[in-house]
Parts: sequence; C-alpha cells; structure tokens
Amino acid sequence: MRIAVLRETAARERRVALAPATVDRLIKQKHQVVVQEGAGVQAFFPDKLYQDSGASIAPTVAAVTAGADLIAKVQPPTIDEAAALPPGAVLVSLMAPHASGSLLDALAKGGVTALALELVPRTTKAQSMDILSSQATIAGYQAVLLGAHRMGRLMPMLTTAAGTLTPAKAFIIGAGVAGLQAIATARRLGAVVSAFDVRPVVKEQVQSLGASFVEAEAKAEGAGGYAKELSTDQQQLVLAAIAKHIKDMDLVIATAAIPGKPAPRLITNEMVESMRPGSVIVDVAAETGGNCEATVAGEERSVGGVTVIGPLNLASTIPNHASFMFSRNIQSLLDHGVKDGAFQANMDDPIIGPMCVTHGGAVRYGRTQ
Amino acid sequence: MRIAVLRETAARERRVALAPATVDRLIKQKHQVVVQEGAGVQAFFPDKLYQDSGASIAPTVAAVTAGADLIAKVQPPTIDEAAALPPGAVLVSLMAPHASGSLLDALAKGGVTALALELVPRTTKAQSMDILSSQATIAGYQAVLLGAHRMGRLMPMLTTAAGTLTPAKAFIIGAGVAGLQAIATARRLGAVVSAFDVRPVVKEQVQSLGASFVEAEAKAEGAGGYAKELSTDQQQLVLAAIAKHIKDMDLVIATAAIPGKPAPRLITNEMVESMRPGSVIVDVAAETGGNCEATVAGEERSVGGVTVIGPLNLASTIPNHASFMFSRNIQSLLDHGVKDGAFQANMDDPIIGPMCVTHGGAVRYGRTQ
Amino acid sequence: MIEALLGSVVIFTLATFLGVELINRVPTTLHTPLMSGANAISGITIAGALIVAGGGHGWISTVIGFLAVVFAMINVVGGYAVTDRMLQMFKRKPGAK
Amino acid sequence: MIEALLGSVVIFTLATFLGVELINRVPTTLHTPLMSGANAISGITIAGALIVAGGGHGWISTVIGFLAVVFAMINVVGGYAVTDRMLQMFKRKPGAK
Amino acid sequence: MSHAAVILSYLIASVLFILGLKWLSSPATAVRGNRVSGAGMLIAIVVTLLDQAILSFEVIVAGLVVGSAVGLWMARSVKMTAMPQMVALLNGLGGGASLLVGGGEFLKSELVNENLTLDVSITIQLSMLIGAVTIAGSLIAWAKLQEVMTGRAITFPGQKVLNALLFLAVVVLSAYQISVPESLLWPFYAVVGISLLLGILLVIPIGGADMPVVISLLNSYSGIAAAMTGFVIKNDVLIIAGALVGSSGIILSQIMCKAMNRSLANVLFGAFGATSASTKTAEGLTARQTAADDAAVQLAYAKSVIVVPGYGLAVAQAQHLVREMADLIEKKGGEVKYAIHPVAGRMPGHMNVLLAEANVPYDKLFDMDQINAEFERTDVCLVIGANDVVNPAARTDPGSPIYGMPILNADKAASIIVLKRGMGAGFAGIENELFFNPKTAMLFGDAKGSLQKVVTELKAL
Amino acid sequence: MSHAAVILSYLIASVLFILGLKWLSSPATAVRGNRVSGAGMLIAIVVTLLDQAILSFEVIVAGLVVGSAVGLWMARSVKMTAMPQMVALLNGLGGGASLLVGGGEFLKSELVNENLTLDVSITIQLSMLIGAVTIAGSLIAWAKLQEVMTGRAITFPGQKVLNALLFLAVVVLSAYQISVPESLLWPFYAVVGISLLLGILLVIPIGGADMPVVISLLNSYSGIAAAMTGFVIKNDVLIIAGALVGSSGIILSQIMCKAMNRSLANVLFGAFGATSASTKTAEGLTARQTAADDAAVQLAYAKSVIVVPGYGLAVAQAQHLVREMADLIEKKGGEVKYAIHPVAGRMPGHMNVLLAEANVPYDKLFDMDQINAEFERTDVCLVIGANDVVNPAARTDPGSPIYGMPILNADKAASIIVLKRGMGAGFAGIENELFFNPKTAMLFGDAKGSLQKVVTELKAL
Ligand SMILES: NC(=O)c1ccc[n+]([C@@H]2O[C@H](COP(=O)([O-])OP(=O)(O)OC[C@H]3O[C@@H](n4cnc5c(N)ncnc54)[C@H](OP(=O)(O)O)[C@@H]3O)[C@@H](O)[C@H]2O)c1
Ligand SMILES: NC(=O)c1ccc[n+]([C@@H]2O[C@H](COP(=O)([O-])OP(=O)(O)OC[C@H]3O[C@@H](n4cnc5c(N)ncnc54)[C@H](OP(=O)(O)O)[C@@H]3O)[C@@H](O)[C@H]2O)c1
Ligand SMILES: NC(=O)c1ccc[n+]([C@@H]2O[C@H](COP(=O)([O-])OP(=O)(O)OC[C@H]3O[C@@H](n4cnc5c(N)ncnc54)[C@H](O)[C@@H]3O)[C@@H](O)[C@H]2O)c1
Ligand SMILES: NC(=O)c1ccc[n+]([C@@H]2O[C@H](COP(=O)([O-])OP(=O)(O)OC[C@H]3O[C@@H](n4cnc5c(N)ncnc54)[C@H](O)[C@@H]3O)[C@@H](O)[C@H]2O)c1
Repeated sequence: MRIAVLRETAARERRVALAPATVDRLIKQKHQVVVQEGAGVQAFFPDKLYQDSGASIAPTVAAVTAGADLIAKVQPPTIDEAAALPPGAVLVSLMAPHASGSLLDALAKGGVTALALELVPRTTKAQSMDILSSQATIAGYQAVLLGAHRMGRLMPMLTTAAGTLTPAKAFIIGAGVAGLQAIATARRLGAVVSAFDVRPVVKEQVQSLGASFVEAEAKAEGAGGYAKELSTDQQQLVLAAIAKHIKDMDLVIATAAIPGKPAPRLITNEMVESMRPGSVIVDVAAETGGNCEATVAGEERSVGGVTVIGPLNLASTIPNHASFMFSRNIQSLLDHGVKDGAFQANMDDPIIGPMCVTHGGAVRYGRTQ
Repeated sequence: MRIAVLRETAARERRVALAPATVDRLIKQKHQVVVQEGAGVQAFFPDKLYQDSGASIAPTVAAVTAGADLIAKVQPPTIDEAAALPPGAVLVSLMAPHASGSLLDALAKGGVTALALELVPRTTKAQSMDILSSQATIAGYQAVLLGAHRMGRLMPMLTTAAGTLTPAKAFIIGAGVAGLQAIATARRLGAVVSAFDVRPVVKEQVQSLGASFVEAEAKAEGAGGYAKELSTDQQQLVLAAIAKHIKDMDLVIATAAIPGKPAPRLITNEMVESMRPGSVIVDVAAETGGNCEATVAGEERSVGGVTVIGPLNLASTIPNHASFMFSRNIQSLLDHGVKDGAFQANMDDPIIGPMCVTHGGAVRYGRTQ
Repeated sequence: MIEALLGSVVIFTLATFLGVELINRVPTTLHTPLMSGANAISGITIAGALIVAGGGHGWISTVIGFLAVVFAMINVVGGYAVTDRMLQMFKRKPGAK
Repeated sequence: MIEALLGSVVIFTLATFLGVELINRVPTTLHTPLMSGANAISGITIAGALIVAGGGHGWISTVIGFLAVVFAMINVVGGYAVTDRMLQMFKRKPGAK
Repeated sequence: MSHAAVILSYLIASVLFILGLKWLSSPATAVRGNRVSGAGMLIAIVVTLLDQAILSFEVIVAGLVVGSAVGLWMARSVKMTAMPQMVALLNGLGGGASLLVGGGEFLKSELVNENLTLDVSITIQLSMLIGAVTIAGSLIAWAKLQEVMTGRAITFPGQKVLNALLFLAVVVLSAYQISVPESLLWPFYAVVGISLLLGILLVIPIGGADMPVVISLLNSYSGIAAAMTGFVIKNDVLIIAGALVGSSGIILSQIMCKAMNRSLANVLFGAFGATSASTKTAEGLTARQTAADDAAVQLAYAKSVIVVPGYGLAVAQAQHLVREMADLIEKKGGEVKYAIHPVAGRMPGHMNVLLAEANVPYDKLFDMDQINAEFERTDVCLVIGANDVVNPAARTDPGSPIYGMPILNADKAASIIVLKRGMGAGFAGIENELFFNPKTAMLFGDAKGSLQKVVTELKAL
Repeated sequence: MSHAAVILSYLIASVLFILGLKWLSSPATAVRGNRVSGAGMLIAIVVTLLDQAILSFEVIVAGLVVGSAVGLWMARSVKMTAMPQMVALLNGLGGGASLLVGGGEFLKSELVNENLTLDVSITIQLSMLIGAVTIAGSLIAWAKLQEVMTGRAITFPGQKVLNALLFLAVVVLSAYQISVPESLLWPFYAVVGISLLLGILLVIPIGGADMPVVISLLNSYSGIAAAMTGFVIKNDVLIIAGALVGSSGIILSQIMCKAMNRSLANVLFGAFGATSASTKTAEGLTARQTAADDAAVQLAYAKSVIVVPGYGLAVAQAQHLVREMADLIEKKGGEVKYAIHPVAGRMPGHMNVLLAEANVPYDKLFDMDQINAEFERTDVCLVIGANDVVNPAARTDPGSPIYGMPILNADKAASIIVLKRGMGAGFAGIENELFFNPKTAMLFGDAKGSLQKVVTELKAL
C-alpha cells in the first residue's frame, strides 16, 4: 500500500499526521510511504528523520498523492486538494463533517473513501484510535500551562521571607478527557482544584485526582458517555452554582462540550466581572463557541483585569507530542483496518463504519448517524 | 512620613513598588501614602484598592513626589524624575548602580538619599528585605512555565492508549534562588531534573529537592555565598561537562550569574545545535548577557529547531505576586529603618549602609564597596 | 497425694500460660505448618504409650499398648516430617538484607 | 528430696520462660513503671519474711524476721503505690478512636 | 538412668518444645523451630525407654518401627494441597493414642486389681473422653476435607440438645465409675463409645471451609488429652508439652478465625446455617479470599513483584502506600515493577499522575509492551483496583465488549493478588474470570485500608 | 486453711502476677496490670499469715504496719523526677529482705541445730549472696541518682580482677559452709560482708546516666533472690514470682539498652572509660536524648502537635513519612499542624514544595505569624531537621548573626522533640540553646530513619 502524508496548510496547524516512528513501522510492514517536503518540520520532525525511516520525500501535493492508496492528514483537505486525490484512495483526517458539506461532496465525487477521525466511536476497543482523547489530553495540559503563565500570581503556596503566597484556586468546568488532564496538571503545579460537570459519574473521577467536586442539582448524561444539553431549569441551577463558586477563582479552565452542538454557555459576563483582576479564564471550548460569554476565539482579552483566553487548536501548540499521539492513533486504525496489504473499507465494521463519511462515490455522513 | 509610590514607565515593567496591603499597614503606622494614578493597574491592583487602604491618588509625578519623605519605585527613575525629587528625600528602588553613573550623579546633586535594592546584603537578618531573592523566586518559577509552554512535548510521563510519552528532561544551570525554584517547579510538572552549579554546597540543596546533580571538577565559591568567575581551566571542565549532558535535554533553564559581572557563557552554539529540535532553552541570565551564546535578550529564536528564549524582567510577567513580595521587602526595610516616624539613613547600619548609593549630596557607590 | 497432684496442676497452669504467650501473631501462611508442628508435639503421648506397652501387664495391655505406640509414633514421625516439608517454602531469598 | 527440688526447678524454669515471653516490646516511657511494678512483685520475699519472723525460734530470728518484714513490706507497699502514681499519665485522651 | 537424670532430661525436652513452638510462629525461624521441637521429642522417647520399668521391648520396638514407617510414608506421599487433611489424620491418631493409654491404664488397674487414687481416676477418664472426641472429630474433619463425605454442614433438629445429653451421660458414667471402684467394664465401654459419638456430632455441623479451625481446636484437645495422660502416669514432660499444645492450639484457632473475620463461636456453632469463606458467583465459580498478613508474607518472600494499578487505586487515593509497600519489599530483597496499562484509570496518564504524586521513580514504570513478557517470570502480580485492563476476556471472549483490547498478562504470573472492595465490575461492566483463577487470591476492602494492613504486616515480618 | 487450699491460693496469686506483668508492658493496660499484681500480692500475704505455723503475731503485725506506713509515705512524698532513685531504694530493701530471710533461716538452723539438706543449704547461700549484692548495689545506684555521691564512673586499676577474686572468695566460703555443717559463724558473716562489697564494686564503675539499666538488672537479681528464698522455704509462689521478675527484669534491661543503642555488656563493663548517654557541649550543657518508641508514645498521647520542618527534612527526603506520621497521630485523636518558617530550607518555599509532594493539605500549613501564639498551648513540638529557625538566640543574643530574625516559638511548647543526625549546626553555623532546654529531647539519626521508626512504633501502640 502506498501511503501519503501531506503537509498541513491551515493556519496555526503545526502537527503532522504520521510521525517517523509510525512510518518506520509501516515500512517494516512492507508499505510505501511518501511524505511531503517539510510536512513534519513544525512538529520538530525534520525530513531527514522520515528519510531515515525509509520514506521518500516529494515536494508537491500532486507528487505525494499520485498513486497513493491512503492519504493521511491532520486537518480536512481543501476542496482543491480533495479534488486532486486519486479515485478509490482512502483519506484519513479530521473532517469537521457537520460543517464541510461541499468538501464531502467533492470527496464523494472524486470516489474517495474518507474516514473522519472525529467520528471514532468512544468504545473501549477503539480507544487506541481515539484522536479526540489523545488531542484533548494535550489540550487540557497546555490550557493549564497557558493560564498559569498568564496569571498575575503563582500557582503553588509558598511561604517565604517576603510573605506567604497563597495557593491559586483553579476551577475546571467540564471534566471530560481535557478537563481531567487539566485537573491533574493544575494539581501538579500546586493549585487547589475544584471541578464541575453535569455527568454524575464524573464526581468520583474528579475526586480520584485529588480535586473537589462542585455540586449542582443538575444531571445530563447523554448517550455513549457524552453529556447532553441541559433543560432551562437545570441550566439555571448550573449557572447559579458556577456563579457562586467562580468569584473566588484565580484560574478557570472551561472544557465543557456536547458533541455536534455549540459549547454550552456556562460563564456569563457578570461572572467574569465578579472575579478578581489578575485571574485568568482559558476557554478550551472557544472553537465551538466557547463556554464563556466574553471569549473571542483565537484572542486574549482583558475584561476588567480578568484575562479571557480563547485558544484555537491548543493541541497543535505542543506539536511534537501531539503528532506522536495522532500518528499512533492512525497507526492503530491501520492495524485494525489493513488486511492483506490493503485497507478494507468495511462499512459493517463497528469502528470503520461510523467513521466513513464518503464511500463508493456517495456521501454517507448524515445517513449513518 | 509621607511616602510616594510612582507609576513605572520602563518597558515591560508591570510591577508596583508598594501593594495595597503594605499601604494599609503604613497608614496604620501613621504615615501618609500618595500613589500615582494607575500605578498598580498592571499588577492588578486598581486605584480603588489603594484608596480603600487609605492612600490618596495623584495624577502626575510632580504631584506625587511633592513634599514626599520617601519615594518607592521598582525600576530606577529617569534622570528627569530623579531631578524632580525633593531634596533630602529617601528614594528606594532598584538602581543598577554599576550602570547608572549619571543617574547617581543627578540624585546626589538633588540631595536625595538613594537606597539601591539590589545591594541588600545576603545575610540571614536581611532576608526579609531581599528583593533579589523574592524576584528570583518568581523568575525561576516562570522560566519553567514559559519553557514548558513553548516545548514541543509534555513535561510529565504519560502512558496512554496513544503510546507512552516519556518524561521531559530538564537541566537547570546555576542553582541559586531562581535555579532552585526552577528545579522545584520542573519537578512538580513531572520532569526528570538535573542541575549544575559551581558552588559545592549546592549539591546537597539540589538533591534535597529530588533532582540529580551534574558533576564537573570545578569549584568557584566566592564571598558571601556568591560564585566567582572560573579560571580558564575550570571553564573548560565545566563546558565539557555541560556539553556532554545537554545533548539529551528537552528543557534548559540557565540562571548562572556572578554579581556585578556579565553572566558566564556556559552554552555554546555547538551545544545548542547538538540538542533535539523542539527543545527549549530559557536563558534567565539574558539581561546580563546570557549564559547561552545563542541568546538574544528579549527575543525568542529558533536555532535548528531549538527554541532559545532570552526573557527580560521575568518577574514582572507575574506582576501581582511579584509586587506583593517586592512590597513586603520594602515594608521590612522600612520596619528596619524607620524610627520615630522618620527613616534613619544611618550609614553604619549593616543593612542600610551598604545599600545607600547617594547620601548627603555625594555618590557613595563604589566608595563603600 | 493431693499435693503431688497440685504440683502437677501448678506446672500445667504455667505451661498453659506459656503456650498462650508463645503464639503471638502468626501470618496466615504459617497457620497450617504451626498447627502441624504443634500436633507433632502433642504426640508426646508416645511416652505414655511406651509405658503402657512395656509394662507387661498381660496381653490386653500389651496389645493396647502396641496400638498406642503405633498411633502415637505415626503422629510424631508423620507430624514432624510433614511440617518440615511444608516449611521448605520459607527459605530466605538471596538478595534480602 | 532431690525430686521435690527438681519439681521446684521445673516450675522455676517454666516461670523463667514465661517472664521472657511476657515482656515483648515496651515503649521507653513505660520502662520505669514496668521496672517499678516488677520490683513490687519481687517483694514477694515478704512471704519468706513472715515465716522467719513468725517462726518463734528465739529472739535473734525474731529480730531478723521483723527487719525482713519491714524491708519487704516497704518494698511491696512503696512499690505498688509508686508504680500506680507513675501510671496516672497513661489516661487515654477523649478524642481517640 | 537415675530418676533425677530422667526428670532433668524431661525438663530439657520441655524447654526444646517451648523454643520450638516459639520459633515455629515466625517465617524466619520456623524450620529451626520444628527441628528443635523434634529433638525434644527424641530425647523424651529415649529417656522414657531407658527409664521405665519396661519389661518387653519387642512389642515396643515393633510399634516404633511400624509407626515410624507408616508416618514417614504418609508424610512423603501426601500432596501439598492435601496438607490440612493429613494433619487432621495425624492429630486423630494422637488423640487415639491418648484414648488407648488412658484405657490401657484403666484396664491394667482392673487386671491387677490396683486401687486407683482419685486424681488418677479422674485424669484417666478425662484422657479417654478427650482422646475419643479428638480421634472421632479428626476423622470426620479428614473425611470432609478429603471429600470422602460431603463438605457441607450437616445439621438436624435437636442436635445441640442431643450433644448436651450425650455429654451429660459421659459425665455421669465417669463419675459412677470413679466412685464405684470395683465397677464393671460396661460403663468404661459406654464412656468410650459415647465420647466417640460426641466427637462425630461436634464436627459434622461445621462446613468444610472451616475445617482448618476445627483441626486446630482438636489439636488443642489432643494436647490436653496428652497432659491428662501425664497426670495419670505422673510425668511432667507430658503435662508441659500437652498444656503448651493445649493453650497454643486455642490461640491459633482464634488467630485463624480472626483472619477469616469471624469468632470461634461462630465457626463452631454458627454453622447451623453457615456460609463458607469464599465468594461464589452466579455460575458457581469461586473466588479465593486471602488476608493481609498472608499477602504480606507472599510479597516478602517474592523475588519479583509486578504491581498493576487501576482506577480503584486512584479512587482509594492509596498511591503513597503503594510506594511504601514497594520500598519494604525491596528492602527484603524483592524487585518491584509497575505495569501501566494504556487505558488504566479514567484519563490518559491517570496512573502516571497518581504514581508521580507518590514519587515512584520513572524507571520502575513500564508500559504494556515493555512488561507483558515478564509476567511469566514473576512471582506475584499485585493488582490494585484494576479490572478491565487485566481481564482475560479481552483475549478469549469474542462476545465481550473489550474483545481485542490488549491487556496486561497478569494471569501469567505465578500467583496473583487482587485488591478490590468486592466483586464489583469495572468500567466495561463485565465479569472478570481472572478473579476465579485458582492462582488468584482476592484481598477485599478499600485499597487504602488493605494496603495499610499489608504494609504493617510487611514491617513486622 | 488446708494445705491444698494454700497451694491453690498461691497458684492464683502467681497467675495474677503473670497477668499483671503482661499488662504492665502496654500503655493501655498498665494501670490495670499493676493493680492485678497488687491483688496477687495481697492474697499471697494473707494466705501466708493464715497458713504457716506462725506463733507470734505481734512482731509480724508491727513489722507489717511499720513497713506499710514507711512505704506509703515514701511513695506519696517522692517527686516525679526522683522516681528512678526511689525504685532503686525500694529494690534494695527487697534484696535486703531476701538477705535477711536467707540469713534468718541459716541462723535458725544453727540455733535449733537442724541439719539442712543440701538443696536448702545451697539456696540459702544463693539467696544471701544475691540479696546482699542487690541491697548494696541498689543503694549505690540510689546515691548516684540522688547525687549523694558523684554520678561519674568510679574506676581504679585492677577493679575487674578484684571483683573476680571477691566472687571466688564468696564461692569458696559458701562451699565450705555447706560442706561442713557444724561450721562456725565467721564464714557466714564473711559471705555477707564480701557480697555487700561486691554489690558496691559492681555498681560504682557505671555512670549515673546508665543507672536505670543497672536498677532494672538489680531488680532482676532481687527476683532471683526471692526465688531462691522460695527454694529454701519450699514455696511455689516465691519461686514463680521470683523467676518471673528475674527473667523479665533481664529482658527489660536489654530493651532499655537497645533503646540507648548499646549492649548490656557495654553498659555494665564498657564504662571503664565510658561516656554517658547524654551529649555534652563545650559549655557543659547537656542535651537529653530520647528513643523513637518514646517519642512515639509522647506523640500518640498528645492532644496537639506542631511539626516544624527544616532543611534537614529536605535533605533526608522524609516528607512522605511526616505525612504518614501525622495521619497516625490524628487517627489517635491528636491534632497536627505544620509551622512553616519564612526562611526554612534553602530557597523560598522549600518546605511548601516538600510538603506538597507528600500531599499535606494546605489548611494544615501555617506561617509564622499565624501559629507563633499557639506553641504555648501545644503538647509536643516536633522539630524535624530545623535549626536556625527555632534558635532562641535570635530573640535573646544580640551578638548572634541571626539576632532580630523572628523565629518559631518552638521553645514555648510543653515539650519539644528534635530530629537531627547529631549536634551539627545549621546554615548560620551557630549553636542552638533549644537543644539544651530541659523540655527538649533529641532523637538522633537521619530524619528518614528516625521517622520510620516513630511511624512503626505509632502503629504498634
Ligand atoms: N484511561 C482512560 O483514558 C480511560 C478513559 C475512560 C474510560 N476508561 C476505561 O476505564 C477502564 C480502566 O480500567 P481499570 O482496570 O483501571 O479500572 P476498572 O476496570 O474501572 O476497575 C476498577 C476496579 O477498582 C475497584 N475499586 C474501586 N474503588 C476501589 C477502592 N476504593 N479500593 C479498591 N478497589 C476499588 C472496583 O472494584 P470494586 O468495586 O469491587 O472495588 C473496580 O472493579 C477501562 O475499561 C478503560 O477502557 C479509560
Ligand atoms: N529559605 C531560604 O530562602 C533560605 C535561603 C538561603 C539560606 N537560608 C537559611 O537556611 C536556614 C534554614 O533554617 P532551617 O532550620 O530550615 O535549617 P538549618 O538551620 O540549616 O538546619 C538544618 C538542620 O538539619 C539537620 N539535618 C541535616 N540533614 C539531616 C538529615 N538527613 N536528617 C536529620 N537532620 C538533618 C542538621 O543538623 P545535623 O547535621 O545535626 O543533622 C541541621 O542542623 C536559615 O538560617 C536561613 O537563613 C534560607
Ligand atoms: N470508552 C472509552 O474508552 C472512552 C474513550 C475516550 C473518552 N471516553 C469518555 O467519553 C466521555 C466524553 O469525553 P470528552 O472529553 O470527549 O467529552 P466532551 O469533550 O464532549 O465534553 C467535555 C465535558 O464537558 C461536559 N459537559 C457538557 N455539558 C456540560 C455542562 N453544561 N456543564 C458542565 N459540563 C458539561 C461533559 O460531561 C464532558 O465531561 C468521557 O466520559 C470520557 O471518559 C471514553
Ligand atoms: N543568607 C541568606 O539568607 C541568603 C538570602 C538569599 C540568598 N542567599 C544565597 O545567596 C546565594 C546566591 O544566590 P543568587 O540566586 O542570588 O545567586 P546569583 O543569581 O548570583 O547566581 C545564581 C547561581 O549561579 C551560579 N553560578 C555562577 N557562576 C556559575 C558557573 N560558571 N557555572 C554554574 N553556575 C554558576 C551561582 O553559584 C549561583 O548559585 C545562594 O547561595 C543563596 O542561597 C542567602
């Protein structure tokens, strides 16, 4: 099988779909790998490393994709790129399928079998291919570092000759994969950590990381371990609980999300204003609209002394490890899907089926959900 | 006593000399405090807090300093500001005395008694006034956060479904106050930490923080617990030891310094090139020339994939806590020096004497050292 | 006569207390070996059995005595041997300090 | 005669072992009270003293006996009382679980 | 041999028994203890042979040879797993010997028309009663363990009343026999018969799993029987050794009960409607339970230990104790590694966060690929609050939701100890056959409490 | 009272002594233990009075009354700090009683011209010898502790040889007296005299600080003397109680030596050029030393504990053990706080980093201003590897380099325990008078090792 790795062109994207270690493994499995020139440079994988692993380097998209059986990418391809893919090839990348109607049409038209990585089922078996988890891990970690670095104060308690610095209070909203990692990171740095989520199972998980759980009388457990949207009553309860708690916080990491929906609004402007100057809100949900009313995606604002950061593509700011994990996820997907030297796009497969958004010239997304 | 607090005008300076908590205490001790408008805003102390503590707010430098007995500042005043100070007043601030000849002349001419905070003796008794220690504490902490945030990888070890991320290796050069704090912070974040210093007593201190000590056959213990410059032979030994060790490092925090001298050069360009792409060097010594040959003060560069950061005034990037500690240091200095409602500029005092750079119309700096 | 008995009672009492004190805290793994070892000791009836068997008070006594000796001896020899076997697993590791 | 002695020797041996086993691990704070309590027990010589004193074998014996009783009795009464006083510090705290 | 020398030799034998018992109760000295006590026994036997007015040696030698041969053969041939029933059998024989000695002395007195003193009469009756109960009870215990008869508790209405009546009968008959010296033989036979029956009845209502406690108790009885024999033949070594075994046996029974979290009374009588100590599942599989001190001994003597942490360790927040335990094992010469499964816990790197908090050095952490081959060579795998990540169903059961997920090969270790609160399922909500593996022992309880106990025991070893 | 009843009563008294001794060795049961043993003594006395052919009661009653009154008065009036010498005195009297009983029996036999059996002769000699050594030795111990004579070791050349010769003389004289029944009285007096001298000579070369061990050993002797008396008058309760005290006393002496990290031999003979257990400084001040188990008892029974961590804790990397220790104290009902001095350690916040690693909750950390007023109300202040930050010289000595630095008021606590490796100075390089405070006890050793021991002891309590 000929596998192509494209260079990312989207703004802020520093990751690469396959790391040299994975390439190495694929070559050992008798695949061919072609990597676009400089594809890994921003993730600190120079071309040399790919060459050492046995990949060949090609300068242009066309040169890379020519004759490729499988194309690996991080971000969705542009329509142009999509149109250039060889018919019958398999494309593996993020796809933002709910917002990419024309891209899907283009792929379908080109006869490409496209697997959207964000649609990987959240089952135990598929965990090793779960790009959402791996990238959220990095995002949760980096969100805390970012917030800590921007705060007016230190995180840990320090008793010094120049007075005692009290520990920072960190509050994590939404304790999914990113939120839990944020809890762990903030605890490592010495903050007093509390967290909130609407799924009741999360409480024990939060406590298992040594943080306290903020209670609200609201529960919203949806399907597949995900949350669902809150009813208006419950939303009121949640907002009241957060408002009461957030006043006193120095660092807020907001990660609440509902798959396929805009992020729930959980921090109002009033709440932001109730906080002390110098505190920081890192809204990891900025990409899907933000948990905080004051968030502007991609920007860092000061609202009455409170720094509100709406980072985009946080995982990409730790490009090396993010790519390493991304690449390992794809590697597991290939281990699962490749038989007899070719990728089997079996629509009945419980993992591949749901991920496949275009196949056999048709758009499947929307039909299979 | 009338105490004036000026707003800082230097670039990047976000600290303020006195925090509201200290003002509060001074007012209780029957002093008057005048604060320049917006002096604390960047350190997240709005004017309102000062007013609540009983200070009055004045708009201009002239209005603030008029009739002041003591003027507190973080950075050295400009020559203009210096000229405007009331004769006989006491100025307490950083002074960079070795580089501020004309400023000192101006202050002496104006009859100002100037205390240079960087000259505080490093004795046990003076520890509570030691601004070098308090600000170095913050710098050491922030250097690690900065480096971690810029690194291509995570700090801690993580075993995940997408592979095992190995822990980052952090190397701290110079284990003074900032270096020790950097060790502690990097350890908190889960890095494997090693450190190097030329003073032999430091080894035990490094190990007491759970880090390992890199040995070189060089010793350079100077007076007062400070290091001194290395002989050429020793310099060779040190460079060899660092070169051998640094290749494999992901994060280097360089804090080596010798008081009044340019920072020792400990990381050559070759060493930087020997490091992996994605690693980071944070050169805390950038202000005094940098420990690293590749450092450009105030900039962040990429040298063959290695990010070399030469931050300036790191403490000021955590302005709230930095100001809090700075302020507590000055408070202790006043507790020590104020008797009967006035600051006693007693040149025989073991703490005040050495700090005093101008007094009675004359420049003392250089004469007393 | 009663005093001789009382002397024995004193000894019995002291030995009983001693038995209680000797066994303080035994890891579960040792329960069976210890039980077995104690059982071997209780085979001390062999002393009584020998006297009965060797007393030469007629064949009934001798038969009974013979049986008693056999029983007690199985208890003693079997008990010690079996305990020793069980205890083979408590050989110290070489690396221990 | 020798057998009576040997009977006593058996008892002595058992009691000696029992003494060894009884004292296992004593916190330092209890060393003095324990020593004192044991000392009070060794005042059991009082029994011997009483017999000597009350034997009525002439005045020398009686005087010696009297002294022996006084000595032993001081040892006994003083020993118990002083031990009890020392032990007053081992009252449990109320908060303990 | 002079009588004084005999008494002294017996005293030496007694001292050896004392030391033997003492040393037997600690793993480090147990081997020596058993041998020392054996030496004591040898002395006692030799002295007895030399001393007593022993007339016919042939019978005695025959008895000694036969007994030794049979005993040795039994000890050699028994399987390690059949040890408890073996001890039961040996113990029964010891009781039988006491019965025979008591009976023999009685018959001898009848034959030579000797008038027994009161104390000898009483102790003869006691040694017979206790000896008979011991042999009968021990044989039942053996039968239950050997599965010759059902291991379940056998109860019937009025059982306790019957036992009480039988006991009363023995007492009355004995008293009659003692008070009427020129009595007939039938009360003698009756006492023996009823005592045997009593032994049977006392043991049948106790479940098979509790047999070790019963054997220990019967062992204590046989000690007392020996002591009674000592009263009969006025022999100190019998009294001392018998009393030692009598009291230490009871203490040991209590310790055993405590290890099972039950009282002795509950074991002996509670079984009128009792449960066994092992946990049964729907399919009738049985998970073997263990206690902290046992786990500690296993860990202390293991050369290699792999710890498999899971979500339960995080819930219990017992990370610091794990570290402490590992340090102790290493001080004792064992090697401890941690096997981190990629999805252990509830977030990526959950176990790393936890173990970093306890300062476990990174070089002791191994991920699945690095360590999976090592389980086979590992003495003990200690699974702490992990479940799905060691579930063999992932390898073997295509119907399972985790089928195909690579797991840690905990089941390949020589033995496995699992710390959990109960038989609760993990994240995937499925049963785990590892817990029913014959090599696996479950240590139930909150992981923090269990580890605390293990650590305390490790320190005491 | 029938003889059987007497023997039984004595047996009961013996059992009470056994239980008493057992209970005395644990803090929780010690009070009960002492009382139970007292009850045993009462029974023994009453029975003796009722039983024996006691002819003249007047003398006995007078003796009992005088002895009780004096004993009670002594017990009441003695100061708590003078307890060891009090025990020495009482012990000496006990030894004296044995000497008198032995001597009395001997003289009686002379008077009534009774022929003593060999065993009685031997035991009479033994009870006299041991009794005399006990009384003389105890009185010397008392004098040393009471500072009636110097507490220092008194040695002279040939001391050991002299002792050996004297001992030989006693043996020879005793043997002569036993073998020649119609002997004169002078060997009798010589034996007593030499024995007394021996008692004195054995104790004077031992330093005052080691006296408790000596007393415990002499106590063991007086037990053996009592047992010998028991052989003389053929009384089991004397033998049993005496033997119990004899052996437990030796064990206790050994335990005491172990707590001082020395061997018994070293205490008894090493003192020929020995040091005392306390550490002396240049100015002759003495730092009191303590052992881990003692510290543990103090901590276990404290209602409030303040831990003062310092640089030494970081060097020892013992932070996890501190946390564990605190948890144990809290489980026992005490309250633990941490007092963090602003410059403890070697960098700002050093202690915070350390304690955060061990997960000590922030709300237990107090800075100097918050906690300084609380030391006065604190039972135990535990200083771990801190020095300068608790040095009272900062308050009192204007010449000191740290004069004027605010310090933690550790010296205000009711008692202070300091964990250090030795008498090393801190960063400032100056001596610390806190270590010589009479309320302070030093627990020497690496902080990690010391804390480990304290934790182990706390768990056992
Ligand atoms: N790592 C990730 O990123 C991630 C994310 C989401 C889900 N998951 C899933 O989580 C699972 C992780 O497996 P695992 O083996 O770590 O955990 P697990 O399968 O969830 O099992 C945890 C076990 O710990 C026991 N337990 C709970 N609290 C305890 C306590 N206080 N003391 C002692 N035992 C306790 C429970 O049994 P008792 O109730 O009987 O005590 C339970 O069976 C996998 O199925 C994985 O797919 C992982
Ligand atoms: N915090 C800061 O920013 C800073 C910076 C520089 C200097 N200082 C100075 O450092 C000092 C801090 O005071 P401190 O009380 O924390 O420490 P300290 O005065 O330096 O005393 C530490 C003590 O710990 C003992 N020790 C060392 N290793 C040990 C071990 N392994 N186990 C047990 N004990 C051990 C040493 O005594 P032994 O040798 O007898 O064991 C020593 O006396 C102050 O003088 C302060 O001015 C502080
Ligand atoms: N089965 C597996 O092996 C597996 C693999 C990966 C993830 N998961 C699980 O999937 C779940 C989702 O994880 P995710 O990180 O992708 O979630 P996500 O990114 O969709 O959401 C983040 C968190 O926000 C929470 N949230 C939603 N609305 C909220 C509101 N109004 N207020 C507060 N919190 C709100 C959610 O409950 C969730 O915890 C988790 O339980 C995770 O453990 C399972
Ligand atoms: N007495 C007190 O109470 C007190 C108060 C504050 C600081 N101090 C001490 O003062 C000392 C100086 O601290 P600082 O942080 O201000 O020092 P600094 O900023 O002057 O130097 C930082 C470190 O760089 C090291 N260094 C110098 N040349 C080096 C070389 N060639 N290679 C490697 N390392 C080199 C120095 O040894 C020092 O540890 C420390 O020992 C500190 O503990 C003492």
